[in-house]
Amino acid sequence: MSVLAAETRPKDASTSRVLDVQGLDVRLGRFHLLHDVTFSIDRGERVGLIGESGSGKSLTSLALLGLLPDDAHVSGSIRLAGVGHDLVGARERDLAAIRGRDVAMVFQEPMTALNPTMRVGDQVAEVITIHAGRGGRDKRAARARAVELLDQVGLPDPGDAARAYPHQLSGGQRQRVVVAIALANDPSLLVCDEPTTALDVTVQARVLDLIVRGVSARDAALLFITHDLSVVATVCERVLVMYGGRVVEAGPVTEVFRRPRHRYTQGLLAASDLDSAAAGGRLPTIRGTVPSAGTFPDGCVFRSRCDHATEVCATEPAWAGPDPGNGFACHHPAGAERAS
Amino acid sequence: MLLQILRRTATLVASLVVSSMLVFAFMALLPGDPARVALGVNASEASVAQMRQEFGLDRPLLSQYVSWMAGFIRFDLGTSYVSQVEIAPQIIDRLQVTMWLVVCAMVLALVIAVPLGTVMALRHRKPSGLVLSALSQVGVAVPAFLAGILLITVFAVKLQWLPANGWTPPNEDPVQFLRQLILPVLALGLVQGAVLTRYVRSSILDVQREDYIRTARAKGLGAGRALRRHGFRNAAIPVVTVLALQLATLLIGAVVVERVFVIPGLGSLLLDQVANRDLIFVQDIVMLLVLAVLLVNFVVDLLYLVIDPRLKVAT
Amino acid sequence: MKHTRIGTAAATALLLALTAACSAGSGTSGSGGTGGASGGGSGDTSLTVGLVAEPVSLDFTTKDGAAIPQALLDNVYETLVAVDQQGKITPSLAKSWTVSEDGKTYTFDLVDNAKFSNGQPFTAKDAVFSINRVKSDWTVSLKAAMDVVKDAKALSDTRLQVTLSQPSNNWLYRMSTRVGAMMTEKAVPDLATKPVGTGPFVFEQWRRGDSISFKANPAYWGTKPFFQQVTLKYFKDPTALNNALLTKTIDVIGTVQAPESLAQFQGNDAYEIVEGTTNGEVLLSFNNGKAPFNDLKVRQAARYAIDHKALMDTCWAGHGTLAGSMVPPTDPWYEDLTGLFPHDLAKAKALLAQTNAAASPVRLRIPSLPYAVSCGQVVKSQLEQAGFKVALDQLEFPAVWLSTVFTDADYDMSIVAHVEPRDLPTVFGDPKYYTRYDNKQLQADLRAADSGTPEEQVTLMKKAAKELSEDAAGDVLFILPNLMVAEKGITGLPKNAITESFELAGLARS
Amino acid sequence: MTTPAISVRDLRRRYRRPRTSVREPGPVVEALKGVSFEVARGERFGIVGESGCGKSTLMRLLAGLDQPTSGEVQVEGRTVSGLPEKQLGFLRSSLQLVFQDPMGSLDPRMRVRDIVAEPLVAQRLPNRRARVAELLEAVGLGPEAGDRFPHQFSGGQRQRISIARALAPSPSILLADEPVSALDVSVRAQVLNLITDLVGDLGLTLVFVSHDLSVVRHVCERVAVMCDGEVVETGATQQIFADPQHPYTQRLLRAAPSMRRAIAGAGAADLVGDPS
Amino acid sequence: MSADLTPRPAGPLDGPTPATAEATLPPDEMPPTASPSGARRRPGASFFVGLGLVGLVVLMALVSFVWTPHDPTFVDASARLRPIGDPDYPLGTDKLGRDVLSQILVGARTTLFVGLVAVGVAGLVGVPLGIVAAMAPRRAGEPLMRGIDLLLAFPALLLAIMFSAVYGGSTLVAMVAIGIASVPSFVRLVRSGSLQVLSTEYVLAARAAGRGPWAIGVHHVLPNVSGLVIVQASVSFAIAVLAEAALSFLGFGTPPPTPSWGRMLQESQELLFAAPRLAIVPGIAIALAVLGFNLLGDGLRDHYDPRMEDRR
Repeated sequence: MSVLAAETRPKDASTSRVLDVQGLDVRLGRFHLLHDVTFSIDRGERVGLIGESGSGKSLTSLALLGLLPDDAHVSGSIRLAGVGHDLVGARERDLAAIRGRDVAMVFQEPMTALNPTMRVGDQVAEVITIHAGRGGRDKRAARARAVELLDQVGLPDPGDAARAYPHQLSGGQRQRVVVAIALANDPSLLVCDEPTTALDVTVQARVLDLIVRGVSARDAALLFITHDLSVVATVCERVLVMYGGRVVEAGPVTEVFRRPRHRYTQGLLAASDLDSAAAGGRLPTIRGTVPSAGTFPDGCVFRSRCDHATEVCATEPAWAGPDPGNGFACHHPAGAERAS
Repeated sequence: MLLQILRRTATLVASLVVSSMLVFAFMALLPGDPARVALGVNASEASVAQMRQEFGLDRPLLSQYVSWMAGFIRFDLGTSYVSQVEIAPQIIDRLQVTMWLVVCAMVLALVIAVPLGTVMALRHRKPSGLVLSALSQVGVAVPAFLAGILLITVFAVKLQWLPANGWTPPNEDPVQFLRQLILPVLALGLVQGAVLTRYVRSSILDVQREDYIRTARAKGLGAGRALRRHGFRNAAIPVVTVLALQLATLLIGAVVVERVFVIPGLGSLLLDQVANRDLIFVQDIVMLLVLAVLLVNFVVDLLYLVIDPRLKVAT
Repeated sequence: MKHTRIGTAAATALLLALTAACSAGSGTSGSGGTGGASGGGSGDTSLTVGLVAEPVSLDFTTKDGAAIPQALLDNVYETLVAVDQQGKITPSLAKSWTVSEDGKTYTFDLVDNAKFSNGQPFTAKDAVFSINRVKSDWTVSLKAAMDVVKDAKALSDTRLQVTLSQPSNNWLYRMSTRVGAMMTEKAVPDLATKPVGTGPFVFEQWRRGDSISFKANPAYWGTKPFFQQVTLKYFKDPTALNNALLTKTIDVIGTVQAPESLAQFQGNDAYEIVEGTTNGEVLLSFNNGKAPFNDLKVRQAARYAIDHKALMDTCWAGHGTLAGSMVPPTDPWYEDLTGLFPHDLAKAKALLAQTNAAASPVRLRIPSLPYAVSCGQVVKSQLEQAGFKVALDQLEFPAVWLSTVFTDADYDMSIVAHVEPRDLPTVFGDPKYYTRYDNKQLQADLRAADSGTPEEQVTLMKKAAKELSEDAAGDVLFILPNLMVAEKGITGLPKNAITESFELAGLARS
Repeated sequence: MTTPAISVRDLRRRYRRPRTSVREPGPVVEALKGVSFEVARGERFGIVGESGCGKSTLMRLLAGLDQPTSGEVQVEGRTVSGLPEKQLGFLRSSLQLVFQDPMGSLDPRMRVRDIVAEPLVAQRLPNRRARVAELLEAVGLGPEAGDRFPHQFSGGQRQRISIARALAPSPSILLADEPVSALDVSVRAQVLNLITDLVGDLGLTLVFVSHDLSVVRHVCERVAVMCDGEVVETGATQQIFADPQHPYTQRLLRAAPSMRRAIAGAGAADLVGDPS
Repeated sequence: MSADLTPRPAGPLDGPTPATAEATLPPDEMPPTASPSGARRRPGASFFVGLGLVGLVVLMALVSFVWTPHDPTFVDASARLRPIGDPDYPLGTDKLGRDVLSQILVGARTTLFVGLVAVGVAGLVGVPLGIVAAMAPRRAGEPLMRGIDLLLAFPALLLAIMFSAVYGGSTLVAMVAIGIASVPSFVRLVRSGSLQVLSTEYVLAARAAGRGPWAIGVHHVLPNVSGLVIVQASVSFAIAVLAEAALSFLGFGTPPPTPSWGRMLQESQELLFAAPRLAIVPGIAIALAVLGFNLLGDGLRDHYDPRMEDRR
């Protein structure tokens, strides 16, 4: 059992908010891919972002790291604790200084996320030296620290592993290396984009465990992006449900998954709840197919597939809830009819 | 690793054997009697026959092949039918000339292609990148000899800055050597550079799409540094292949530029000996070229083992 | 009597892009003399001449090709007798000579102060050795010129006597060519790489594929040459040759290969153009041995169909001489026979109509030489206007053309320049020659011309030339001009190129 | 009828990797180490395992697309293994496949009609046009879908096309290899419903391969758990899920995140936690 | 020159240069135009410029069959070296008095012929071999590929010179040689493309449907590598045109009297100062044709999106 020792850096203690995203809007060419995305994450909080293809969940993660394509039009604001400026519209140099230090990311595909021609240890050490500043660029120290990190993420023989090339490691081991890179500088925010989708169930379990313990030890904020509801439920405390480039529902995991309000969330939960359906019997479904990115209907993005849609759904539903982190945007929310 | 090297060496040897047979068989097909060509038009049949015997042309093909190969392996390339001079030193002299030309041109091509191709890839959707890309396409479309003729017209004949043609060995007159080298190297290098630029561009574009570049940027490397530290080594693999092939094929391919600039290179030597039907000479040159191409490819293969650790199968 | 060579004569400006086998540039570091920019100052005593075809070897006793004597004869090697610009035989190493009454015994008085460049004096013994060696060791076909010699002996160090088996006008003439080159026995082993002669220049270095350089012979017995250093630089490409002169890499274009390009030197004060004539008859040859050109009417139709003036204007930019026969203007038996077959399309069509030659295409198989390619296209176009069907076929020269046309006579028409001096007997006197022309009367006349008095020779040769022209055995398109361009101030360039050599000794810079 | 739909006896498949050392021959990889099981007619049989466990190799052997090193595969009583392609006509009409990748399993250059008709063409079956329309109808696509190309459809629709193709020669056995793994969750239910409906309506035998335990649990009556080239446990689905015997099965079940357990308070650590 | 004859190896080098795909953007988040593979992208500017230039060459060739201002081989001593803009000869005449415009028009045929022969040989030999090499068992496929690699050792120019020497100089012979020299790039490209196709599930499905190897090769592999082949053909076409020019310069190209741009360029050399137009006109023609085919190739590459591995 490895304890991920975090070298806690003095952070702005006045507020526990790590990430604050306000009205994030992304357009690429004629496609409007993200609409008014607003959410925030506090220190030590683990937030899940659920969405199917085209929902804009990966785009959101890239926006957080300032890695959107050059020709994307971004508006809104992304503030990160400890960073004095808005990430939206920031210069590439400033963003580069933040990436890997204040915010780090774990991507989906461990097989291709590492440079095939560079030793694993060097790839870990690199992220340390990049952000070490002029004084701290001691290669040897960085390498030693890299081995230490590889040990912490549970690679057997971390010394040997550091000298290995990526192709010599299995998928799960590679993803551990990626996690080690992400955690190397004790970021205040870790973004994971489908980090275990490509992995086997048993490997997934260990990587999830690793991520959760890694962020807990650092008291870091986690944004965990996935399409798998049960993974979110297992890992996160709070959840954001995205569909068609919007956040359609948000709240504590137990709340949202027990009592979904948005019709999409409701349908999604029903369709994926194989446990409660009769074996071999029919499953509840959402009709139609997920439109491709940027081609969702206006008004309520879900209305083209929603059984409850009426004319009013052609207008954009307002956010119903106490704050952006709690509530939903639906004209005909579930639970309402029960109440009525 | 050792296995990989052995395997490639075996392939190299097999390729050499097969290609030597091809070369020899091809020579046997050449029309025109070498003895007749060597003796001139009015030689009597008797003297032609005598010459054929002297050349060994009357022996069975197999024995001709065997003795040729036996000599070749000892780098005893034999004696020219026509000039009756040892062949090996002549080829070496010409090879030196061509190597100067080709190597300088390739260096120039690289100096042009790597920065330009990178800029074109990084700005592939911006106007500056598109303009450069269009320019490189035009460069690819210009026949090298036309480029040579234009260079001569402008810089030698009109401006009189540099000699129009000729060749002086570097040890004889270094200044004249350099002055004479500039235009042919430009003609060859610019065109090769345009070709290479396209490869560098496409290779870097490919690499830029790789996930590990995204990882590098997520680590906090700027786009340029990410490319330098993680992209170039990977992008180099296909570019090295083209470079090696260009280098090898230019040994003969430079002949057109050699013609324009009156440079006594290997390509010109080959053309002359083909015309002379100096069969053994031609065989030797062609075989050496094939050897050069195969060796270059062999070295490139080994180079890959160094560049790309994935090819070194873990033990 | 067959010692004419074809086409390969670079001395007469033939554009044999591919003939010369240039070999490796020797990496040996010679002493200077690279023929770089000579600047053109009048005090400068080095000269670079741009030429076309590079020798394949320096040994013309075993290697054919005109490039070797072009470089070496009269410069390094000398002969007993020489030929002047008008085609007259003049003294050289032989001060004088006498011929016996029966025309079979020649007695030569030799100069007494000539020395080989290795230091040995030149004596009659060397002359005997040289003459005998032609018969014994030479392998090139030209050696046949010595077949007529029965005996050669040294009467003293300066007196040589040669006895022929039968009288021959031709023999003495041939003694002015490479066959008559005087060599020393000591130098024979290195003929191919180190020529040693008595000439005004000493061979210095051969950079294969590039140039041959000479330096002046300090011990020369005759008038010492002006230039101390001469380089012959070889260019395969006419444009490169021109550029070399324009950029002062060379001082003289020894043979202009592309007459069209003369335009850029004309009217330019920095250059001087020399124009004269050569021995090179550009012959449209017919295969007289088989249909359709075994039919006189077809041959005549072809001759009438050719507009020689227009042809020379288009393919040789109007330079050259129209002769109408196989005799160049510098031969003693020259006659202008252009009037025999004036351009007359109507006659050509009429003659052709009497035959069925127009039914199928005739094969015009030309060697891949620039003049042949360009004249071939004109000839094809002109013949087609007269009703011929012509299939133009370009054969690689020399290898393929030699075996197909020259050896196998597998052709109907060809175009090639016969550049050997006095080559009429070779081309048409031998029925086995590729022209396949068999005319017994002509053959008898030619034999008589060789053995008769010089006057008889002229009369009989004139008769033969006219007979050939009338019989349309071939069509001489034009006589190649001798075209040279030199930097202003270079003097002594020979106007006519009618010998095998490119004589450098008379050149000077004013 | 007692003849099982599929019977597999001691199936082994070895591959030899390219040699990596000068002296030793290439290492041998045993993809299957003696697998035996039977699938009864009309049964919905699941095969569960992680990547590299040999389930893909098993699928290829069942479909006669590869030859076993030893052992035997029988489909409806007839031996499949060891037969040359020419003698496999019966198998091609009785057993069909549905794949995971909704894009990669359809030739992008073929029209949907031709894709669906391919088994009919290959087996020289008649009435192609009518049959294709019928099949498209059956999987919930309009007949006009036949004129279009695969890329004009969404993932779920493409999987329907795949199913239509598999059903074309009226097979009695359907082999489904991770048919819903690449689909969006909201679409997955539609395709699962379609498969179960068709299997029920047509009385097919279904072999369903998946790494997703919940899907297998929902679809299949009986399940085989594979690990490292072996079947470690076979049994009725309910029984295995309720009371796994083999340690690997136990580990697998625990590692799979479940909404219920999560809402009940299970965290990531509980997926790996040592039971001991 | 050389450059023109340098083999362009297939594979990653000829890799696509899509204009819209962006490294950082996850595919399922991309807008539909840029997304699904198999979908053809809207061709870009280079495609249309290339198509226009190639179309021009084809048009000139077609026009030359029915009309040229003059007989392109007719020698007219009275009309030598007319300048551009002459009322009878819009592009002037050469030293033999032949009309340059007519030669350019008919030369377009030669250019197309040259490309078609070279690409035809390379394609007809290379495509089937590539597919066979991919489909054959390793034991047969490997030696085949080694043999193909061996061909790479004979550079195009060398092969063309040797072929011309053996079989006589003609356009056909030279271009067959260029075609043979291009075979390896076709084989390698088609093989790697075929291997990708063969590893897809639709091929597995076809096998399960009962399709034999023949049918799979013809109905699945061939159509799916055709995009790659067309792109490579376009690039090879350009190489062949350049090669013809280089060979003509060396005297191994199109023999007279057939008009050819390469030979026009070669013949114009001696008159470079007297009549530079004679070099400029065919020079521009060659450069535009090569540019056209290269741009067309680039455009098609984007259009076909041959990155089959992108398919998810």
